Amino acid sequence: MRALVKLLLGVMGLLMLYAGSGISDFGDVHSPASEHVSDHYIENAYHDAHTPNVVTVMIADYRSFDTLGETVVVFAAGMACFLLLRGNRRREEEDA
Amino acid sequence: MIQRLFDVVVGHWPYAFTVVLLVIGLYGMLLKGNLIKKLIGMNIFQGAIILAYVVFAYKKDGTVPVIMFDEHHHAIEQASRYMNPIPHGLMLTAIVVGVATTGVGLALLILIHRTYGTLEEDELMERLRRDD
Amino acid sequence: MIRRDESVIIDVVTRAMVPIIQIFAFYVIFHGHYSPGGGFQGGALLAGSVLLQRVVFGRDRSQGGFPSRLGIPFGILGVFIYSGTGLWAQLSGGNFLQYDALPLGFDAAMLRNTGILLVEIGVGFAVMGILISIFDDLVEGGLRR
Amino acid sequence: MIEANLPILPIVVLLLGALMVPTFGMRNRAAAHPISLGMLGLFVIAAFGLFQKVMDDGIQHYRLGGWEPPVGIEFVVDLLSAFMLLIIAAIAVLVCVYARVAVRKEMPTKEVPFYGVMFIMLLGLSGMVLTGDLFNLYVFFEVSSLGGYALMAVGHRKAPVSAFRYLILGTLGASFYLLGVGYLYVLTGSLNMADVASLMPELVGNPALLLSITLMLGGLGLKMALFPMHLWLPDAYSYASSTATAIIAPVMTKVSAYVLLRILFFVYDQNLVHDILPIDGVILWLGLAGVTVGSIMAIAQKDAKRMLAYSSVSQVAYIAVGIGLANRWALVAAMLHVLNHAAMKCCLFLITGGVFQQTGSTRISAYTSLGRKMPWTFAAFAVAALSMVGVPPTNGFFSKWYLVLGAIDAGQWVVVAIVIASGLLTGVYFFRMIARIFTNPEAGAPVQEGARELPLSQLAPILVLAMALLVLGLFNSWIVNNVLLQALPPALQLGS
Repeated sequence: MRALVKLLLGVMGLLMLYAGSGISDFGDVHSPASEHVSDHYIENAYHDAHTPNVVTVMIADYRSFDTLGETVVVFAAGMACFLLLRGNRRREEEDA
Repeated sequence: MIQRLFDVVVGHWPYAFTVVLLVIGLYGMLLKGNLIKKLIGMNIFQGAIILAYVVFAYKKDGTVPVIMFDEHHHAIEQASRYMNPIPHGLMLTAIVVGVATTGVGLALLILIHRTYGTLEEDELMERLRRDD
Repeated sequence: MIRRDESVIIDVVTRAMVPIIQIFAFYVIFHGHYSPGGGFQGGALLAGSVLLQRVVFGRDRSQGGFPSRLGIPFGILGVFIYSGTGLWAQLSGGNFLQYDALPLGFDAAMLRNTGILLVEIGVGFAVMGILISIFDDLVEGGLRR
Repeated sequence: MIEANLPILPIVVLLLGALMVPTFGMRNRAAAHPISLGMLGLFVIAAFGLFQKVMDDGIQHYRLGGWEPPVGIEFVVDLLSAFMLLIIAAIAVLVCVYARVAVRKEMPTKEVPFYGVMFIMLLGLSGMVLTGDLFNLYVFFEVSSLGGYALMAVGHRKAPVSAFRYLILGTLGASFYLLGVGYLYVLTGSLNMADVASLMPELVGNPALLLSITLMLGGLGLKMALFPMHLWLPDAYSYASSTATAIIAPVMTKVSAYVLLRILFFVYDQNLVHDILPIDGVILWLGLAGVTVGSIMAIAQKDAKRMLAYSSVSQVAYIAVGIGLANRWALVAAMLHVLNHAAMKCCLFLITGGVFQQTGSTRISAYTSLGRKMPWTFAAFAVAALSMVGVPPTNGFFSKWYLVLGAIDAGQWVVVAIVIASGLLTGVYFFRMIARIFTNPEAGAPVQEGARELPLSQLAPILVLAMALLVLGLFNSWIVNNVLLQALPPALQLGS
């Protein structure tokens, strides 16, 4: 079992390296990733929101729903810890 | 095939490093016997994915995606001068998700330790079997 | 129980550092428009300043800085500020989170600027409250057998 | 105004619910349940309104923040999404009615956070169903997973251990999905599903694209408990509290299956999925293996919840078989089975929860002669069991019927044989249980003397679900013709 998992890990590493031959080179200015939507963000961010930091405009305006989801994830973690670790106390105090 | 892999390691050396990191994280996550170490492996794994995204964002001679101004206070909005902002923004969200998952994982580990008194997987399995 | 060593140096340095960390945290939140930073980073710093007090002074003596019971309410407040901004835009006739529909009387770009600031403050509150709440829950859960 | 904003309304209602439950519940614990019920009622109304709107006006697009699609995030609600959302809403509100007594008995001090986390999980699932953006889907994926881990960790003493294993594997799955999205993003520069799909044809054959689809299959397969990756599921379901299982088991794995369907048929190129990398064949064979293994393992179980958990593995595998066959009737079968299985499993898990509450045991031996003590509950159980086996008047029959039709269309006679054999295996474990429930106890067998019929608030959802199984069976031709055939991917629609 352990040997199988190790083998799978090796295969996965090699596959990922092999997949690297399909993507554009490191630092390529004209890769598809940095031309399609990304250019639109850089060229319009300051005009759209008077905010020089493009990343801020992106996470809080263009894709603000993602950031709402992110806040909900944090909230979910807080509620999860609340559910798991708090709440036994009242019964223990009654026992004591 | 070998030639192609070699090309990747040379042409994409930061990406090749993230692959190594990712495999290390997966190894810790799946094969370590201690539950805390599994959680640490999970963090390494997520860190590797975050680094992979950031590697994809790099542009040669690009700078931080904060708009600069020239001497006449006009914004310089030439896309090739800034790095790709999208992966950075996405990874901010992914980092937060990682933090939240780690928090919940630690809470579960505390519950397990409180009930069974151990976090070593083999001892834990032993105690679980005796619990029936 | 963990024994607490009284150390004047650590106490004094902590007392001096906490306000500085908090001011820097607010700087990170409000200056997120112009330099790397934003709600999450600032909120984490704010939480860090409170957690420093928790670690140095112990749980009971640091309640004056930020009471444990306020953690979840701050999280609720933060999420509410964020979703409230979205709903406000929606009620003013835009789509959800469409900041340029906010009825504040600025031009569209300035409205978006304000909207970004509002949601960043929301994220900051939520992250601060929840990180403290998680820490307190973990400590409390770990102490009880 | 409400009509224009209908697609976002379910999310807003759930978000407000998740905020209101702890706000008012902290002060007064008794407020938590009525608030949850009220907000879930609104959620059902919103989901139904959205479904009606999509039925009338076709696909709904909603631009979040007002930005047009490749720049901003877009909600795309077609019939399939609206159908899934309606299932989630219906299951949620029924389980919430049931939960009033059950949660108070099982975890009296944790009512408030339980309902809060439940809302967060439902929010994540609804977001996954509605969104049209790959990264946004990941965010909601994690929201629902975090809720799921927490809900599954409360219950039996062993629950945290199984929940931790689920957390490690679930995070692995979500991270694989994230990495797959990363490769897609690098190749296309976009995260919008429709935009990525339009850029796909020029990329066919790229090794990074092949890796991305493999990673997504692995990640989603982990979350939907596809055969070799199902190991987390039986422990997690059998040790969680009955309310948590009843809400997680019907919807969580199905929503992952929905995402797999959405990505395979709406994002990736059909040639890529079928010819270059035989992903559909892989899913088909893994599904067939899952059907067989799940059914056989279910027979071997002595614990009712564990038996149902293994049967979940085999039923989810039916959906995978439908996706893997990838023709019109097989996909209809997969989608219909999502609905059927949600209703059947919810009903069965609610009944096991009720029996645990009345007798303190989930072992199958504790069910001896309970049919006389709890007649209504076990009448519903009998209907659900018949439906699981696939006996004609119930809805369980029809999804298998369409699956067999699809398999015959594809010329896959192995699938026909395995579906029929697995129906027989399912019959073995359910008829064995029914026999135990309704006959007199053998001499010396332990009988639960104290067991009484469940209170009305718990009995009502069970009976509603049992009725639904029959009604859905009667009206299945309407569902298939008016909803599912219209919801098929464009390439498989009638007349194309």
